[in-house]
Amino acid sequence: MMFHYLLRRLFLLGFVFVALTIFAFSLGYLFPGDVLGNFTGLRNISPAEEIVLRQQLGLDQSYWQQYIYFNQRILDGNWALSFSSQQNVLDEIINVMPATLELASYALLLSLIVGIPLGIIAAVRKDKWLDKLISGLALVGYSIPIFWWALLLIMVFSLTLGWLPTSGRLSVLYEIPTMSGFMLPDILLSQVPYREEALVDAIRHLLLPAVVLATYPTTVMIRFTRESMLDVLEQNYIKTARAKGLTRLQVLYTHGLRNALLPVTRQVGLQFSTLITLAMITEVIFSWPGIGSWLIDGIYQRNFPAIQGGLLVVSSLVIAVNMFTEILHTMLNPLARKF
Amino acid sequence: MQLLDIRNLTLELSTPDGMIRAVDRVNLSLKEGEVRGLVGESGSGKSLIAKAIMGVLHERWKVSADRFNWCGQDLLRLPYHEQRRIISRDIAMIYQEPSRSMDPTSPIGEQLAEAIPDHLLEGSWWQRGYYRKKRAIALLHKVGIRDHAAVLNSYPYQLSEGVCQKIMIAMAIAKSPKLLIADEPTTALESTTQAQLFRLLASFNQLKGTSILLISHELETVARNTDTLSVLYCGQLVEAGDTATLLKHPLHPYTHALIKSVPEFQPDLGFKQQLYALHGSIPTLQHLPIGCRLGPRCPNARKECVKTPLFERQQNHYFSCHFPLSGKTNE
Amino acid sequence: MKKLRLYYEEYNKGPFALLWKHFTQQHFAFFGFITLLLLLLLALLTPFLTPHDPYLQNSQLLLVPPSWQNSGLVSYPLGTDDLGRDLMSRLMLGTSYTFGLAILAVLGSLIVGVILGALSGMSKGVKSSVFNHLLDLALTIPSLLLAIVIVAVLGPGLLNTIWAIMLALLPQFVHGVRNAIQQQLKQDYVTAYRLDGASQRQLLLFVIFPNIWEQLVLMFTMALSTAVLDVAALGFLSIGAQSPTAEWGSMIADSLDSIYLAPWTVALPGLMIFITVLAVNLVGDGIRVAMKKRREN
Amino acid sequence: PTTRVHGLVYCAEGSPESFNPQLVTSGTTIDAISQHLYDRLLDINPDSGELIPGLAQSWQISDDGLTYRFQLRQDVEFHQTSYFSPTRTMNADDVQFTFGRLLSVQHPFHQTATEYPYFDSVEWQQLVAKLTVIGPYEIEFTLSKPDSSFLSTLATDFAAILSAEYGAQLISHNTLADLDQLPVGTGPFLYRHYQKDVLIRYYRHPKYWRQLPAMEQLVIDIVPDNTKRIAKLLTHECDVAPIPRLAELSLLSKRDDFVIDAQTSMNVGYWAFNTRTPPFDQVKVRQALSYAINKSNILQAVYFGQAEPANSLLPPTSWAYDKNLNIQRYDPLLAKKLLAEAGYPEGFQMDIWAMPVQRLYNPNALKMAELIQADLAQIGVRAKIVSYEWNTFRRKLRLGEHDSVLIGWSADNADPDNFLRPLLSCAAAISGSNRANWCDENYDQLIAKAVHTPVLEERRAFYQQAQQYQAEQMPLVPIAHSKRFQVRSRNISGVRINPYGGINFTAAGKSL
Amino acid sequence: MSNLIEVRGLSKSYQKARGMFSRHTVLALSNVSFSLAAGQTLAIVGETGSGKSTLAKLLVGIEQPDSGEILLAGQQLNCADYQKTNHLIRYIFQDAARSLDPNQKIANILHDVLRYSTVLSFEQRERKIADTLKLLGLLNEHGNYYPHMFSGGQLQRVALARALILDPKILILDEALTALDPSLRAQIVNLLLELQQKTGLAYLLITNQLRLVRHIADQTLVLHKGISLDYGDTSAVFENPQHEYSRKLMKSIEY
Ligand SMILES: Nc1ncnc2c1ncn2[C@@H]1O[C@H](COP(=O)(O)OP(=O)(O)OP(=O)(O)O)[C@@H](O)[C@H]1O
Ligand SMILES: Nc1ncnc2c1ncn2[C@@H]1O[C@H](COP(=O)(O)OP(=O)(O)OP(=O)(O)O)[C@@H](O)[C@H]1O
Ligand SMILES: [Mg+2]
Ligand SMILES: [Mg+2]
Repeated sequence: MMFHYLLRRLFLLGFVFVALTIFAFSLGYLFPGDVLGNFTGLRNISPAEEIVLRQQLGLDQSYWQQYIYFNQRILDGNWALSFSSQQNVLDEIINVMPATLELASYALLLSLIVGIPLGIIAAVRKDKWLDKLISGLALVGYSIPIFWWALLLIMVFSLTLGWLPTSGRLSVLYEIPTMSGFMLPDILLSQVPYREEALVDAIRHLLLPAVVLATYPTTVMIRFTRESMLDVLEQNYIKTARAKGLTRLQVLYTHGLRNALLPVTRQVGLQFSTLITLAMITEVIFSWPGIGSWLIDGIYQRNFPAIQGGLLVVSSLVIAVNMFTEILHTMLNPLARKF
Repeated sequence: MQLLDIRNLTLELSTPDGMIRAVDRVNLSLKEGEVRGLVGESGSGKSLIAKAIMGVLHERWKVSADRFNWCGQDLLRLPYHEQRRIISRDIAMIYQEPSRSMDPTSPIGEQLAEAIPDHLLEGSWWQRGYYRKKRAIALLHKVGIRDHAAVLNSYPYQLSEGVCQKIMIAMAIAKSPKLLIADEPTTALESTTQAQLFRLLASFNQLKGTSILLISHELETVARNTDTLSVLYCGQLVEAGDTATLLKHPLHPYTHALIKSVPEFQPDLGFKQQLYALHGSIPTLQHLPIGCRLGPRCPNARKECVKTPLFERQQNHYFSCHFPLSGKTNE
Repeated sequence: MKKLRLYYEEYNKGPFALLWKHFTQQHFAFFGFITLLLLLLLALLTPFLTPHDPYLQNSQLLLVPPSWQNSGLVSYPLGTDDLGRDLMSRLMLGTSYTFGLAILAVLGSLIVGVILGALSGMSKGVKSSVFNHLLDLALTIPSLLLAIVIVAVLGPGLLNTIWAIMLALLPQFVHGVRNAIQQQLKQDYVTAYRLDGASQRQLLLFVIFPNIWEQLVLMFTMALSTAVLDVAALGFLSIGAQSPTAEWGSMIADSLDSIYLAPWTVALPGLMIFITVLAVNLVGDGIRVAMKKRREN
Repeated sequence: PTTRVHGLVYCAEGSPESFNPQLVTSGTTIDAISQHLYDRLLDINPDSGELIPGLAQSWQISDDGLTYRFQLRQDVEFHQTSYFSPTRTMNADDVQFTFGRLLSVQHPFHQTATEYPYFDSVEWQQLVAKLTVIGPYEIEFTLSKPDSSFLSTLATDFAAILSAEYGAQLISHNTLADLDQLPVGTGPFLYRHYQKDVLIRYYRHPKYWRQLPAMEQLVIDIVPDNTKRIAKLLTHECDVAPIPRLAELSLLSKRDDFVIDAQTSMNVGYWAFNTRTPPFDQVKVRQALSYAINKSNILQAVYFGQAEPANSLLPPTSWAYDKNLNIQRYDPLLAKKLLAEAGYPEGFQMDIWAMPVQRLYNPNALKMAELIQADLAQIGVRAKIVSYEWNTFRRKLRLGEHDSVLIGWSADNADPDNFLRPLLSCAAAISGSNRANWCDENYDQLIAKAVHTPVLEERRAFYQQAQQYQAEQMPLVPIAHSKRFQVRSRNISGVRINPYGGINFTAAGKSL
Repeated sequence: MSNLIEVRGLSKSYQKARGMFSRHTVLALSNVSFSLAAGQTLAIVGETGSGKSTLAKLLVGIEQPDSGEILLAGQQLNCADYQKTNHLIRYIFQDAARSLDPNQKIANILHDVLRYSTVLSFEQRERKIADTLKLLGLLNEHGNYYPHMFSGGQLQRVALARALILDPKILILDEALTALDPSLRAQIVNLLLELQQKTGLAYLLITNQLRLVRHIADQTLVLHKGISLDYGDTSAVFENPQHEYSRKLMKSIEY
């Protein structure tokens, strides 16, 4: 049964990827400018080169054939060149992706650590002042435009109080060799004499962007967990458990949490797409050198190969995360295993 | 000895449109080893009373009673923890919908084990797990489930309603309660399984002396399986007494109608003959009539019925009606 | 007979009236509703209400602070921006851009979503499931990324990003409508109508839609808050509205340069976005709670 | 806290285009690379504007003004980096290698660059006839005609001396392009690391021939956004930042942990019309547009009063400035009349290209464009504001796709030629720095004559004529000469602004 | 006497997907035959999942049988031709509350029924609705109510009104009486009996309440796992069940 389920998911994944690549492929034609340039990222192609390239890309053949070539290039890692830097887009993405992932994962972690307990507390204390406070704050956080919120925090914590830096991942004076691309592990792995100092500095740099980025998902988590928990607390089996003689905490822990958090795991996956969108804005504001600011630069520069590549990678990532949380959800949830 | 003695239990719910009195001054008592039936139409507050006894009513409900004695102790006046301790030790309940009363995400074994209190287990604490499991298996056998291994490892949705109901019973008897409340234990089941279940309950009553409060809206099932009977209508207790006497000589018009409307109690009713029925319909909680709630439907209602009748007694037979059907039989 | 009627009307209301009653009982939600109405009115009537021309530059009055500050002017209650344009007029005009266009985008998306959702909801089989998976794909592409792709194809501009937002919102509508319809199709009363001889079309129009419109309104509010935030975010990133358009997000971006000298030029547009989104969310939450309450009773 | 004391962060407004000054004209690139990585044969004394010895210890000019002979220092070490280890000190071969690239098509590196914009705009290839190595430390330039600006050109930041040995290594590895990307020079700092749009990291050149720099590390932090640059300064993430927005100077001057350095600077911000596309090929139209804009308004709103209105390309401080130039009036009525005369009584539709970056000469082109847009609307001209990302912007500009553009120029030396030739000459129209694409015989002759006479008075006369002519023809509307500002934390010492562009951190020190 | 309904060898099986590739077949009904004449009541009894509802669905044409035939008043039943079969056979749902659109007033619902399946004018429809409501002991004013304003027994009447407004010959009651309280159930049963007497309506009663069956059904059909075990006059089936399962079932009420 599990095997069938996984097989079906895999099939679905394949289908979605095919659709995605078709979309990405068609962008080569949709983007303004020359198709050849959009597919290769080359500028000022000489007529002689053009003939060779057309041959390679199969531009003289059917769209279907071109699409197959396109996929081959994708799989070979032979992606188009970025218009602005004339480097392989894939390499650039690999360069910037870790920064985004690092920021997003800390933010996600923060939102889970803060959001879920607050949501549970609000549900347990329903209609008490604590619930009203938490729900109110969550609504505010849910409604605040992220870029404005970021500016407010910068104004307060960086410019007025001078506690935290405004941009980047690390003070530029620290030179940390890149290994994983993730800053904190890189610092820990590095041999530089100023390691502790750099670590503190990196955390200070991380603080504001992570808080800003975590705000929305946290509020979503609070609201969702609260709803889910309230739903569960209404259920008959909670009453049964109480009648069995379990204490409130025991009931909450053994029967409440598991049932309430199951839909939350699903929600994490669904939130990921939003998280990436917000990360892009956050990165621009905090000059965080991730894929978001890279893509936004890409649009300013009309860097079509970059946009195409970014679309592929980011969407694949989101799809993969979605799929992963769904499978996780199924593994954890006996009900979802009922096929 | 009186196990449960409740006097004038009132359950109220405050809504934006005012207080709603779902259960209005109900008396209920239960002796040790007694099997009492509680019947009434759907929505008459039977489950509410059961939940009030269990203390698992939602906080929005206001519970008040002149007396709420359990083994001589007034539960309502005990501190919360004490109250919970006593209830969870002595009273168990089987809910209306078995499959919805079990945690869908945890296996049966776990849920059953949870219901076994520590003090009933022998051995030292490190042996608890083992004994707990053993006892869980024994419980399953007791309620007539042979295939314990498969059942312990399955989730509620994998089992049929009948099996779920049996497991509910197993959980309920796990702590050897003094009182077992069975809230419509058979509505979800087929008639063949129903009979089985009642036999099971009866055996507990006889072997262990467990008192049972059997709740149902079907008079015929209750009548067959109980010693005493209380009849509810719209949150008011209309009649209580010995099952046999009550069926034979109902004093309240509602009980009378109830009995007459069931073909089973009318052996000489002709085929396709009209049944006896009260006219009108049951009022909703939002617009209950004042006084006797049966008033508008009652064939012998008079002006006095706008005052709630007192609970009167004729030997062991209680009723609340200004104009009781003076002891005439149904025949 | 008359009497009986009175007796019932006092407490028995139609489903909509009940919903409205439960809704108005929540003060915050009602307050949000009023705010939304005001904003809507503002968006429609801006041309007649602005005290100054929102695009008129006045080099004599650069960065005048709001009137509650010492150096503020009464005729410029919220001050001016770095080109001497009246901030209040611009904010008012911004209502019709940020809020008004967001509403249009959501409405457009909703209409298309309802049509597609109805088509896919009423049909079954492989076609419907392929369609569903394509929607899943569309749902996974982050909305900003989609906007970037569309802007790359069509070029920047407020209108193009409106397309992007519509497209980004579409999948959730189609999904939502489809689910709601399928939920309805399972209901006994729909089968009952079928048995009464209703056609598919009649079923959809007279039975299903009246029963899902609240869900549609709920979806609408949720999408509206996203749309307002998206319009503003895209304006802020200069992908959407281009300066000098008085769109709130791009006003913030424009005024970023003056943030140290004239913080109000950044704070006020942000506050407007915040209030708008908050009001929308309050209404959405209110409807949700009201629906729940109605179901409970 | 070790690193923070020994490193200095300079927040630059943009990324360098190349690491070889020969290939660029942009002030941003020059600021980021020239003075740190390279030395020149001659330097300019920033106070007096005089030429002083650099890598050349001494020099002689022949009487006919055609040959220049330089004697070089012998103790100058090139940088040792991860990609190059020098085996010898600097000598005449390096000088020949450096300038040979510009002059000779046979030079192996000549073809690796498509153009040498600054040298092309001063027509160096025609000017320098021959370059001869006399001895290991002696070299001679032979000119085809006398040119009074020749030495100034050698002292500009563009005339950086490269390593011939490094060139040879690149040839043997066949990685010619690295010459301009992985720099080797003799300057006070050596290249360590560059990440586009993020930062450049320099380390101290331990064998620098002058006084060793005090700082171990110099980081150029690239922050194109003005607001962010100020923010970084305020949070002390930057030690020094150029071009603070003039509006914020008052804010910064209130804080005692910052010092503002100001310097009148040789620059001009202007609005150029693409004179190749109609209707801007008509003088009347150009004049009309110039009368239509309210300059004092712009100066107030964009420069916050920290700039002088420009009548000519030359700033008033220049010795060749024409004081008799008419002051440009704001006269919409006249503008309308002129438009009507030109055949556009109803106005027309046009684009204003506004550069997306902040530069000294124009701190906010978009805002300026909005102001101009509003002004033009008064005379019926409907303007659309266009902006692209900076590199794209310049590429498209070069292709001449614009109607008009708001841009500017910062001079690299004190010579008036440095304004008049690169901005409006025919040669510059080809090399791309002439944004008006204006090519006028008269004008070109005037500035050519000026260069060929060594007599100062005569030169001034020619230059003044050229300015008059430009004011008449109006291929571009000069808007402002802005002051150059720079902000630094108070704990930073030894950093000065150079009026001729470039910034030097050799003497910079930092205390906590 | 001609039979209103004649069912011969009816079978129906469902495909249930199990995972992506495997399916299994549930035989919900196999080879069931019976007939029903005007004025008669046929009760169908059986445990959960025995195919009772499936049978009902086949009869009203919601589902199509795999094999076998259904003759309605001598005519072959055509699936989904509701406008025609409507006037012959009507279906009453188990839960009256859920079979009424919560957003429509009762009068509206009744109007719709007439609009879809008849060609009556508005006035005629009004009159018909008034008549029907009266027949079921409801007031004309009730037409202006929404379903949620009714109590359980009234709702069942409304559902009956909806079915009877088309003057059908047969009524299928799929557990329609199960959820009702005894006092209300008696009311409805009386109503049904009365209608049968007056109009010769035939009922197909699907229920688990054997006592009720005994009281009102002329014939009884015992279903078990889709197979018809016993079929015949009620008294015969009750007194003398042929199959083991039926015997067990009958015994359970005696207990
Ligand atoms: N949480 C609640 N909120 C409002 N009303 C409630 C709530 N719970 C129960 N009620 C009302 O209280 C009344 C009594 O309910 P209860 O569940 O006790 O009925 P019951 O007699 O058990 O009926 P059934 O036979 O259907 O189980 C019902 O009318 C019901 O509508
Ligand atoms: N749409 C369907 N798809 C697949 N299987 C179905 C479907 N409808 C019914 N079945 C199956 O057919 C069998 C008979 O179902 P049916 O609903 O007719 O039983 P029933 O006798 O009405 O039971 P109940 O007393 O619970 O209503 C069951 O095993 C059921 O699982
Ligand atoms: Mg109940
Ligand atoms: Mg059924």
